[in-house]
Amino acid sequence: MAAELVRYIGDGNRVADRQPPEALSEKDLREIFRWLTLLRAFDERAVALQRQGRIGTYALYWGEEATQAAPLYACEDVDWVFPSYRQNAIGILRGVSAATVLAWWRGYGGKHGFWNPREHRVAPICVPIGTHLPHAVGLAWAAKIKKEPVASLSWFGDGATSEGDFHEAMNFASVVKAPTVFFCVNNQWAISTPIRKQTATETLAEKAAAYAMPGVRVDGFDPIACWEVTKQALDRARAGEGPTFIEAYCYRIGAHGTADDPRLYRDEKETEEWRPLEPVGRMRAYLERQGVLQPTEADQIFEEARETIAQAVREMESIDRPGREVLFEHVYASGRPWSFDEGLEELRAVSRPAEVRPLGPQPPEAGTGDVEVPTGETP
Amino acid sequence: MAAELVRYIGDGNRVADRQPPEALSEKDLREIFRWLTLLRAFDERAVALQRQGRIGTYALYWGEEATQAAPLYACEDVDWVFPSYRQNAIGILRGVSAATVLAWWRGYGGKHGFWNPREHRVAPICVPIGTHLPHAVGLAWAAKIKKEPVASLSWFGDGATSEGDFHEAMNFASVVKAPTVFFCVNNQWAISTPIRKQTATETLAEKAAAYAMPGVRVDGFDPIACWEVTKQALDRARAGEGPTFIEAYCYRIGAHGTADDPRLYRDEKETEEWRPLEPVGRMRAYLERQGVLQPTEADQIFEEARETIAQAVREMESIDRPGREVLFEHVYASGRPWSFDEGLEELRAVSRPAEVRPLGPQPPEAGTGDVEVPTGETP
Amino acid sequence: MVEGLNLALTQAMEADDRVVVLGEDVAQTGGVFRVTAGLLDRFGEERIVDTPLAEAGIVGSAIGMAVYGLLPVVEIQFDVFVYPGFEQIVTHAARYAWRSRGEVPASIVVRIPFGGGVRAPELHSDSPEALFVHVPGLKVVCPTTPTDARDMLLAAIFDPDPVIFMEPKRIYRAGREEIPEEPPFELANGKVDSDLLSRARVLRTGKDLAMISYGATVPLTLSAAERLAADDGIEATVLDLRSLYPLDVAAIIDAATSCRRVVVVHEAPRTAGLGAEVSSLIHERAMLELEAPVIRVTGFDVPFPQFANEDDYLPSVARIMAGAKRVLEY
Amino acid sequence: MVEGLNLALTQAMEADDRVVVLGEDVAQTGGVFRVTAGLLDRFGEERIVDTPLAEAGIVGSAIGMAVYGLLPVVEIQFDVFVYPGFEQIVTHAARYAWRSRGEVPASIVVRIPFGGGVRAPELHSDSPEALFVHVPGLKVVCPTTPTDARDMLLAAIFDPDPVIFMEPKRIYRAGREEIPEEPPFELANGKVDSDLLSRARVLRTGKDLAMISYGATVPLTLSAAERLAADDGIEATVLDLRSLYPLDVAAIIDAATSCRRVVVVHEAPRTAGLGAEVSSLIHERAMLELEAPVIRVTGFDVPFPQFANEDDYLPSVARIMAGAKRVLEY
Ligand SMILES: Cc1ncc(C[n+]2csc(CCOP(=O)(O)OP(=O)(O)O)c2C)c(N)n1
Ligand SMILES: Cc1ncc(C[n+]2csc(CCOP(=O)(O)OP(=O)(O)O)c2C)c(N)n1
Ligand SMILES: [Mg+2]
Ligand SMILES: [Mg+2]
Repeated sequence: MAAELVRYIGDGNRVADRQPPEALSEKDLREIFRWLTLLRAFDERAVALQRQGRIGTYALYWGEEATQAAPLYACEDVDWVFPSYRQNAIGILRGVSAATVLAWWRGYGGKHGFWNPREHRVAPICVPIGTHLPHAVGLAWAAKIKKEPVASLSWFGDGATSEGDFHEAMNFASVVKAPTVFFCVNNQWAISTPIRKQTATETLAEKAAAYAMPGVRVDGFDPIACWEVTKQALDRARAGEGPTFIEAYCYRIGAHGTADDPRLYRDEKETEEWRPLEPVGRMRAYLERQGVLQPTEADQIFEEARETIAQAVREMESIDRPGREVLFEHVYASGRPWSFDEGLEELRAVSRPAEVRPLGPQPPEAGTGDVEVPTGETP
Repeated sequence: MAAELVRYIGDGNRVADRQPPEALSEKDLREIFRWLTLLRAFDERAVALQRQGRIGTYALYWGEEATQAAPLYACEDVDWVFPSYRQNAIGILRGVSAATVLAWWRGYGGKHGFWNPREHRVAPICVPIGTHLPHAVGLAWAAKIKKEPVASLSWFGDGATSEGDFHEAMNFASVVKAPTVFFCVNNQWAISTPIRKQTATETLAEKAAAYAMPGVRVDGFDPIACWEVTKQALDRARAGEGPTFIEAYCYRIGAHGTADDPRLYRDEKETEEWRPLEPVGRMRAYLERQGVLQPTEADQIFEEARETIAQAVREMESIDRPGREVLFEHVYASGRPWSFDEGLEELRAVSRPAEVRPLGPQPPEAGTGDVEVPTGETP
Repeated sequence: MVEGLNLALTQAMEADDRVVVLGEDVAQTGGVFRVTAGLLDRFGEERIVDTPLAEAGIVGSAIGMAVYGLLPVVEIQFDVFVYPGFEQIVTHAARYAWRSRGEVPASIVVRIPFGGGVRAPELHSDSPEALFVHVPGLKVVCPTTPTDARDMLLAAIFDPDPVIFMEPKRIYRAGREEIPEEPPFELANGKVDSDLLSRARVLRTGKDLAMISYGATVPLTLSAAERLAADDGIEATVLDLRSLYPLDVAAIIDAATSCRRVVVVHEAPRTAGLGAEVSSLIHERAMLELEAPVIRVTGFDVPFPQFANEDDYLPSVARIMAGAKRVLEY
Repeated sequence: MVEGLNLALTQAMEADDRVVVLGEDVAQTGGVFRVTAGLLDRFGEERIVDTPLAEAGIVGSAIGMAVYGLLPVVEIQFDVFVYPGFEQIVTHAARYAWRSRGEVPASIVVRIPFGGGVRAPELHSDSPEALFVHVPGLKVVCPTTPTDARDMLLAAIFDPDPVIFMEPKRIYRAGREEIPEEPPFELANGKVDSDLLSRARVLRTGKDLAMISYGATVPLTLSAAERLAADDGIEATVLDLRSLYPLDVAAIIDAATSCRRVVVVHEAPRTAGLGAEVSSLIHERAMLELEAPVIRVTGFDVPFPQFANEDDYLPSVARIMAGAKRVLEY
């Protein structure tokens, strides 16, 4: 029943390495590694910024870099990707400014916190679980109607498979043979809810059977394996054979978000057993074993990544908080309804509330969710 | 992949009959037949009433009697059933007055058109597709929590399997091991939409795999087979082994509803090929072959059924159209908000619009849906 | 009205191959109400699609198509059945422009045949328009004549923003009229006449009373106005809102101030319905010019009744006149 | 307020084993806002359940449990996430009593932490209450103090009808106070004190101005009232609506007529919001007793902004005072 787990990278010990696929040149392998380090550098820096109160609640993805960088690397430039909040920084690998993503977490809107999806073929960050999957299907379906060789890929978690939108998207995609890839990051947790409370199936890949869709399982901590299964799925999609469901099996090593304290609901000993499998160090060791990368090179790539992000942080902090008019911007593409001018007038008639500091770190006992728990101070 | 089709009744020719299951006595077999004739008599009479403009649009189920009577017969009296509009008359086999069901189609509300679900363990008719499935799951789950030996069964169509609520209900049921049975009537049509536009899978039973749930396929025109698979599913549920999905494979021989003209979207030659398989005549022939029923008995059972329904029609027509106050009845169980009295006052201040005649039959070209097409006359 | 809608779809699909139609039973049969009849033969099954039975999937797919650059038109089979797609409309369709620097609006149209009066079974007669009017980022419109239906649907399709297109099914076949073949604006150049999605229409002018309505109650309101004129010599201005968001506040205030007495009529339940918004706008801006408070004649705060009693629920000419009298005699 | 909600759940589950709690992350961790903390240890995982991530499934299951005879309390994790369950609430929870001769109401409570001001990411700050107020068959309430939270939640649980229980998350930890241990009514005999789900509360009395609000803007409205008294000697009556459906029309009209000037304050977008209903009710019933039209101070007709600008969106003490001045100087 359960498809076996596709894996390339061994443990440099009992589990042997597999040679990288033909199609991946050494240059490709180094580039994928560079992408991993960029995502890692962004994530670690963002957590620090939140602790310092310089951005708001942040959904970290430490350890999930392979499930993000590798599938994207398998995409053509014309392909669209649809991230959830967990893949919030994916755009930086498609030319979105890291400062823009950080500004989004700082609570900035308008042109500061959002990007133009068409420019990068990266959809906006999706917050309501699973609701972006029908968009990825519709986009791929549209490309099919236009007979253009464009595919789409959506990321979502194990918990998302419980939502009705997941089901409807999977069904639509298989019925119309939409060229799309469902990339499910099974990190085994939905906030505090473990996978066994989410589904009765042993694996998530099994669910693809309900749609006569191939269901693939891959080691979510293995960038090469994630690249390969995605590449095959995209080739299949472009060949007109329809969608594929990929379950990237891994573990949520970090907290759900900076407001979450996993000690409340899981034994962190288990987490520590998974930590050594995290993809960035594992990829580095693999590439060194393969002789594709020298230790010094690797350090340097890391350095560059950290510098790129440091630069983005400076940029982000150089942005002034958007003015009040931002409330009324871009709500309608066709123009502003009359109530907007009245609203702005009402606002301008009063002095503006003081600058907002995102709330700082909070006591573990306070909450486990998406936001810092309100202090109750009213603006 | 596709489970084979459970069948008992042959064609009295090349396909041989199977002996009825031990557990079904001759009395049981006769009673199931009687239930089939009651449903048939109701349905045929209701269609006639609609043609005469004595009730409104009606969703006929001609040919689906086996998928209704047999599963209900497999239920214990304490078990709850959740019908869709297609199983609208199922209550008459659980003590609901047929006049009440006909009054519902006549557009009557309050105590005339609705029954007390608790009295009969029959949920109200569900109109929005698939939305009653979570209720059946929740009810069974509640019984499990209370440690009471009660199960539930829900009916729905092939089209319903596309809705998110179907997925969420199936997933919840399998995760909490709710004692419930999902009885899917695959009549191969959702109004004008054929099953192949609804799903990419060969069968619907396959979909159960996504929930680690058994998926059974049964001949939906075979009452004995429908009884047996449901009985097994209910025993399994009561044994604490969780839910079962049953696909009753058949064909929608009739129109979707009295406002629908299938000639607009399907070749009725195909329909005629299915018609001989309809369950009532088939069950009768089987029971006669088995020597359980004499032709004269059968005719008499039919006669009684028609008389019961005729009586119900007289009863229904003896009911006066509900008064205006019915608008405000039973909206809240706890009492009436102040606006209700004002509303009634406003109504009483004007003379009442004339008696409503449900719209009569309509030209085929007029529509294919749930309602007679509006004439545009405004009250 | 059905012929106007069908003509708009035909002209839009003819003029621009980005226009596609999605829905349940829309292609093969032309829809439950025949609004999409003939489109399949003319434009093929890639551009008009019988979808699986799943409203969130339909609306969500349409949003994705719009992101790619198409102009999808979704048909919801009946009012109530939009609720499974509500999440997609509120969190995505309404916010995609806002979330994309205004560069990628969810340029979809969601057509919703709504309201009662057609002797339909339970849950086929809701009037959910106020729910959408309260959601920022959407446009909500409601035509009442065949020509408006054609013109406004064309505008909705080519307008970049998501439009909830409310179709009063009760008058689908009422008020037959010649629809000018000529579209109301040049379809090719993509410049929509925005008045079509923002302006009310004055159907009758008088100085004694302003009667404001939209949808299926408009013809009833007109009849009430005629009766008032015939019986009591009361001359009423009758305003068909047409655009429910944004509201044509200028036209509303104009009617209110010139008549000094106002009655608002709609079929939806009263509490937090559109009548409340219209009433508030008028009082906020013109209370001192009113002889009487704005009176609402609406559906009641109850579930839409089974159809044998729907005429008791629906605002009737008699109830509208009674409301008018209350304002006039105040 | 969180401690009041937690106490209500504890007391209800203690008193009646028909009470169960369903939601995402409610059991093991006690919920995102810790409202259900401690219930798992006390009542076990059969009565407080971490469900799969699916709101329609959660609300729908709760309805089924209610049909069987339980009293389920559902937690929606954040306002916006109720939309996937909207269909279940509107077509089923709101109509089950009506569809069953009043014999089988969907006796569920849907708890919704709502509104902004907590520096949350996108789509965690909506105020959807008006959507539910417009749906007949539901009760909609919103407490603003710890004791009201406890008392009203107990009433909602034991009330036979479905109750949408709006929790202003911004003031979850504000206004700490001693909550009397004693429940507001005898939990055992199942007779709910219906006033708890239908009556507004007067927080301050004055004769110059009536200020009507609910939810997180209530404390702000009170501060504005105090400032008006201190700065200008204006004495305002402040009304906390508490029950959003049904509205306490008597209390509203009483405040309006005794002050003759009214401002309504809420955080939700203005158009077709609750302020419009309150304004309409007042004008319909008491226009002649008003010195000025009712003024609304509300959120704007825009998507709730990213949090760096949420204080620009949210009605502030300054904006409430400006609104008050407009009414006073009219
Ligand atoms: C519709 C909806 N319901 C609830 C939430 C609150 N929420 C945010 S993340 C989350 C868990 C998601 O888990 P999973 O899908 O596994 O993704 P992961 O967070 O593990 O990446 C929940 C319940 C939401 N964002 N959207
Ligand atoms: C949520 C929802 N969407 C659309 C409809 C309109 N509608 C009524 S019946 C039907 C087809 C249902 O097909 P199926 O599930 O196969 O059941 P059948 O009618 O064949 O018994 C549709 C689309 C509805 N009732 N509910
Ligand atoms: Mg997860
Ligand atoms: Mg069917």
